[in-house]
Amino acid sequence: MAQVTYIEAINQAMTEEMERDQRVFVLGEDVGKRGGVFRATDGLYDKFGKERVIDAPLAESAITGVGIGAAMYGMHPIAEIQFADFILPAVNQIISEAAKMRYRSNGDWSCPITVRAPFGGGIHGALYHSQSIESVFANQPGLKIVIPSNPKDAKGLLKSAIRDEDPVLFFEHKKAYRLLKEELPEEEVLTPIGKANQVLQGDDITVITYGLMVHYAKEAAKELSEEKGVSVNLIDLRTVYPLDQESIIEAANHTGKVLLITEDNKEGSIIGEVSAIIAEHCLFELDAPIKRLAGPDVPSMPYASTLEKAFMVNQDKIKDAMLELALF
Amino acid sequence: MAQVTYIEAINQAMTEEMERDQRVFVLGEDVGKRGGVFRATDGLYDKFGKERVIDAPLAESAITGVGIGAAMYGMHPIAEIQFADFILPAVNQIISEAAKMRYRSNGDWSCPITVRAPFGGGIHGALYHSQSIESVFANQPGLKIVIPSNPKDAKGLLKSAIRDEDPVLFFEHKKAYRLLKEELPEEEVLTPIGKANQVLQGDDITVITYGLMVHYAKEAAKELSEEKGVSVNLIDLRTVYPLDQESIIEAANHTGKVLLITEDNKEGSIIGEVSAIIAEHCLFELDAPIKRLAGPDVPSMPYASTLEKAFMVNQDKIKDAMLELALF
Amino acid sequence: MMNKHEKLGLSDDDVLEMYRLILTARRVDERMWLLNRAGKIPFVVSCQGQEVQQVAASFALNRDRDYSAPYYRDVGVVLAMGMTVKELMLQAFAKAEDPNSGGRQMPGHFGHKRLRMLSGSSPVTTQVPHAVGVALATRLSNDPAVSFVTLGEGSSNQGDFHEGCNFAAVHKLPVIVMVENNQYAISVGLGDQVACEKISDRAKGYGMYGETVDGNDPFDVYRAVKEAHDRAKNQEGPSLIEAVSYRLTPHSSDDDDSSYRSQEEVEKAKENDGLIHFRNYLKEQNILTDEVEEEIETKLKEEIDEATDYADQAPYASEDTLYDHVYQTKGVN
Amino acid sequence: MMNKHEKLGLSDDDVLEMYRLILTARRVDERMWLLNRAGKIPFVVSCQGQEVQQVAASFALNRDRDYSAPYYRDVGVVLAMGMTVKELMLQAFAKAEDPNSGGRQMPGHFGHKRLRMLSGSSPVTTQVPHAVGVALATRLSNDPAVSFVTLGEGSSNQGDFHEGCNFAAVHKLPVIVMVENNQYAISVGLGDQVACEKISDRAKGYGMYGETVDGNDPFDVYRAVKEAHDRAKNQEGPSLIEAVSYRLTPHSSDDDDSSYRSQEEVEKAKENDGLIHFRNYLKEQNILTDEVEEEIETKLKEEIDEATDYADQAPYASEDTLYDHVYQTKGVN
Ligand SMILES: Cc1ncc(C[n+]2csc(CCOP(=O)(O)OP(=O)(O)O)c2C)c(N)n1
Ligand SMILES: Cc1ncc(C[n+]2csc(CCOP(=O)(O)OP(=O)(O)O)c2C)c(N)n1
Ligand SMILES: [Mg+2]
Ligand SMILES: [Mg+2]
Repeated sequence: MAQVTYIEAINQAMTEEMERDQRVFVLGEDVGKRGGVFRATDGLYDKFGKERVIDAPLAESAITGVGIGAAMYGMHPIAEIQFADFILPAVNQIISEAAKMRYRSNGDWSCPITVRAPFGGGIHGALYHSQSIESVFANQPGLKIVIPSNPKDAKGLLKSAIRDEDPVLFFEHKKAYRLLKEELPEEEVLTPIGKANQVLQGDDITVITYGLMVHYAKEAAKELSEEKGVSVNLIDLRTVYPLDQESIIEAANHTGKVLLITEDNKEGSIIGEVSAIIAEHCLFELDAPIKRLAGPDVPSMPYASTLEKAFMVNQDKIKDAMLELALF
Repeated sequence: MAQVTYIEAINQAMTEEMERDQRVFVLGEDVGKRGGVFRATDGLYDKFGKERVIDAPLAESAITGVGIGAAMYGMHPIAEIQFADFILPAVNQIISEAAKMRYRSNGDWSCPITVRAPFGGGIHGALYHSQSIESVFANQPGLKIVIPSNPKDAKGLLKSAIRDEDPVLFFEHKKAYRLLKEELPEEEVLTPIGKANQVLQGDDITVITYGLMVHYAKEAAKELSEEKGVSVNLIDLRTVYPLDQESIIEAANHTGKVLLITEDNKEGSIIGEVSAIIAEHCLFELDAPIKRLAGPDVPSMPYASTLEKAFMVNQDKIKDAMLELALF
Repeated sequence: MMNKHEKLGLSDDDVLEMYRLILTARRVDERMWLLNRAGKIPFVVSCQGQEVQQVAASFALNRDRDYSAPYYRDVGVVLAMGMTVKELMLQAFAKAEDPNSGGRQMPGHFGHKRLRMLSGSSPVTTQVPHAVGVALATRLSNDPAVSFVTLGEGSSNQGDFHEGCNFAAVHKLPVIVMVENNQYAISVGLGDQVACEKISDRAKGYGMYGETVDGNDPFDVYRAVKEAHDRAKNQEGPSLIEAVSYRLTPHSSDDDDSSYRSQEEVEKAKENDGLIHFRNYLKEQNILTDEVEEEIETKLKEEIDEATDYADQAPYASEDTLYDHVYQTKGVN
Repeated sequence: MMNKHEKLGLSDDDVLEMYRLILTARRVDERMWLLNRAGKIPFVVSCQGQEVQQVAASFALNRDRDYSAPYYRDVGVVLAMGMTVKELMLQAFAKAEDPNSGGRQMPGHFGHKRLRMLSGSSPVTTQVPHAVGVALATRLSNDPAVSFVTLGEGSSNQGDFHEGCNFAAVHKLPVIVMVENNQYAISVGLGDQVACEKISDRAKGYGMYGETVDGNDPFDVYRAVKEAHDRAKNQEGPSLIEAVSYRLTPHSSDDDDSSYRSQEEVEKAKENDGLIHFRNYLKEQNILTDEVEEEIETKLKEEIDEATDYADQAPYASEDTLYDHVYQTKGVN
């Protein structure tokens, strides 16, 4: 069986859902003939035609807002935002409209839209093509925020997001697009939204993270296990809003030592909430302070490779932090 | 000496700074002849003329973006957003532009703008005139977010914000506008940004909050002290981004029991980060789980008074939570 | 006076029904102010001065099929699309039974799925892209419905107006955008909001049809929207219709308009009140006889009284519904 | 051939200098592609096909006083406003000494305070309100400077374009908005971006002056921007100038344009390359003799070689500058 990259998995998810359900269509910048600047929608234009794979004018608030209107009608649109950084002009449509539609209409209307956007750093994207933007939205009940860490989840979660009757922000790590590949099962992959995933079982320390950092954490954990015999309990959040509190609490209790990782700036990131959940529910099980490893609190990742490297959380930094916690 | 309300204090701050510095001007919706829908800019139009008190077209991204441009030129604009809920169309200008200006230009350009907006609930404002919106911005290095809890700080912090050489979001609690009054000192009030304030000294529990909740917490603490002899250490964050870590850590260590309060939805709110800071630095000083009292995780405050009441954190709910923690 | 309605294809019954709805909007609105001043309801945002354009435009639609995305002043639109006086009172009183939001939203935040009326929010102009999205969806679904959206002239300065209109025009979608120009955005007069001569001048920049009509003239509004509706059905793309009238009340019950406009200006505008002109026309045409008028007013008063009592008595949503409808299922998935 | 520049008030020296800058932009850009293909710099976003309009427009400004907010293709603008080839190379190589951002931003993200050139970001069109804000500030400060801002035609569909232009028009501010219409937004051709005939048709909807000019014609661009500059200085408000040309390269070094446009189309556009026409004109006018041309090209090559070497050798910002310039002072206050 062939290896499927993270981006191919995303492409497959869209293709399958568009084949399955006429209500699914794609709109965004350059998603048509060009197949997306990353080529996530490659082939969809030829397969489904320009009516269902729509090159929108360069206007994110309209891309999202038009998608919301179509979703209210009963469609299941997939809106592609070219880079997650450029979702910001659409924040009003996402937070004021999509997230609140069901609630404000007392359940009369709903908004089953999926907004996809590549996020994350380490690809020489500089300040505006590297950001982790999830925390801007991670305080908005009504929204779900999903971030897959591997091809299988990318496919299974995107299919679930498209079918979901509520709005889902789906952030794809652009460095993972071609870096990560794996074989996918023959049968249909559908991964539940709202559930974290235990990537590694272990007893010494619990590491909770999401996105590309899961990959680095897994690699670091393998090395540490071999080199130092440290046993890592690795949790991939997968849905970063609303959080899977049960899995977080269980994992924290299991080891009593917790390392939280994000490539986002530290203050105000997703992992602050994860820490708060643990501090609320597991205090007496903890054997060490809840440690956080994150990007520095500077506006975003600079372009120059020296600075990008200094900014980005990587496998080595993770390994060091893991060891430090294990030795605590 | 006369009692000054929270909103009068804000009006005084703007008046004094506009008198002091020609570079200061105001722009926003209905800030001119009407003096603002809450009347925060009352009298400024008559005093400083329409050139410096500008009724802008109904377009928040322009109000902010034009302010940013003027700030780059060297002015110190005050942009008023009519309700904090309506800042969302301006998120791109605030996060992509204002927050990153200094960093992206390597210190060449700066952006000394103040964006004022009334936030908060309990005033029959329904979903879109009640929100706490600070957490949308509380992950953006380069920005400062200030939320005063009383007239004196409202004045002193707003004056500091206007003078600040970096962009400041200044959220004013609209229920506090006329609810809170106090005498202000004769001399100039300037309150430092970035520093929390110890409102009450106490030894049993530490309560950390901001905005209108400080008022309720203070009242609740008084009652509890009288009724049950509970001694509350009350911290007003005042600047919610970036947080004053030192004061938070010191206060948490002092009592070992911490209650965090926000009227925002719980998950992803400011107090999650506060909790994470404590869990990172004070673990072994803690005698109880870090408790959080917040709004429910539903999109925003409904209009019907039954539902609004059920949503809103109030003095009674705070008192109960304090007592529970004290008894832990 | 010349008969103006027949040549537009409107029967005597049609125009009488239009008038009845216009009057209903006005009387409901007047009642809401009374209720507000009596402390019975906390808030009113008014349609007064805009009812004629609202009802006339709605009559040019296919009210059994088309979608609407009204804005907060559109009492005339929502009545014409099928909302009842009782439902309007339920939303004014914020009661559980209110079909718009179950009392969750402020009055004037309309939405009614059975009537194909999109749920609206407070941030202005977000509904424009939504209406465009509905039109896109109708095309993808081979549904002949047309999408109708309204907004104030002040709101036409928001980015969403620009982006929504442009999207609709590029894709030649069946959308009618009606700007209700009442010459104020709260306290800001037209001249401080825009420098263009007409809001409809913006249409050219999108390559869509644009036209300005007198919002106080039901026939002109009806004609313009009817033509826009025909264009929409014939795949000729969207239209921008500007209906000019005047806001006869303060912005809302929280506003005091004396700080920014003179009483004379308001009084003068009242002379142009389309409702009065329409009434005069119908009287001259002998369609609205004194008897008919009395009957309408009497019935209306009864209906409003009943609706008010009903809404006043109706229960609020109970506390334990606070967590309902955040997601489709409680908890996530 | 008729002398076209004198009647515009441009001397022979002026036009020769314009040509030199246009050529500089082209040659710098060509070098960047070479460096990119050689793996020396990770990214290029190109000015090719737009240099004529960029330099001609800039020459119509007061380059010692006015403010500019260029967009990422504006190598011609930034050169005309005073940025050096060396500085351009420093930003391409992302070195510490780069005055635009010290290597923090991608190439093409210009900004230079001494040159009154506003710092730009990647999200398109945000610079339009900034330029309007600068114009507002100049008025408040009795500064006679004019504010000049550019953007692509695709970017003119963003809300910030609408909101910014409207604000400028309402307040009659001294702003010149130049849309560089190169007929593509990455892969999306003009017809899928807009349905209007001309982008300048949007001006009417703001009540501002609008005009479309041939971006390959330096004289027409110069005249239009000069007139806009006069209007700005005379308190006659903002202008929207659309300069039409063609993007001769792929969108950027990451793009492959063969998937969405034909090689023939590109070749045909190259025949209209304004640089060639301008060169021919100057040759016919005997302003650009073969000697002069050779001298220019030789000097240019030297300058670019030197700048490239310098930038290549220059150090990157050191890691410990990562935390610099988040706020004015480290820590908050
Ligand atoms: C995005 C946003 N900003 C501000 C407001 C506050 N606000 C409510 S109505 C209004 C004026 C609207 O004027 P216009 O569009 O002309 O409509 P009108 O009320 O005159 O019918 C304003 C500023 C809002 N609701 N949404
Ligand atoms: C808000 C935003 N959305 C998307 C992008 C990605 N993007 C960069 S350039 C571009 C096309 C711009 O087209 P146009 O405005 O015509 O300028 P051109 O590149 O043709 O000069 C896009 C979509 C962006 N930079 N900003
Ligand atoms: Mg209006
Ligand atoms: Mg272009």
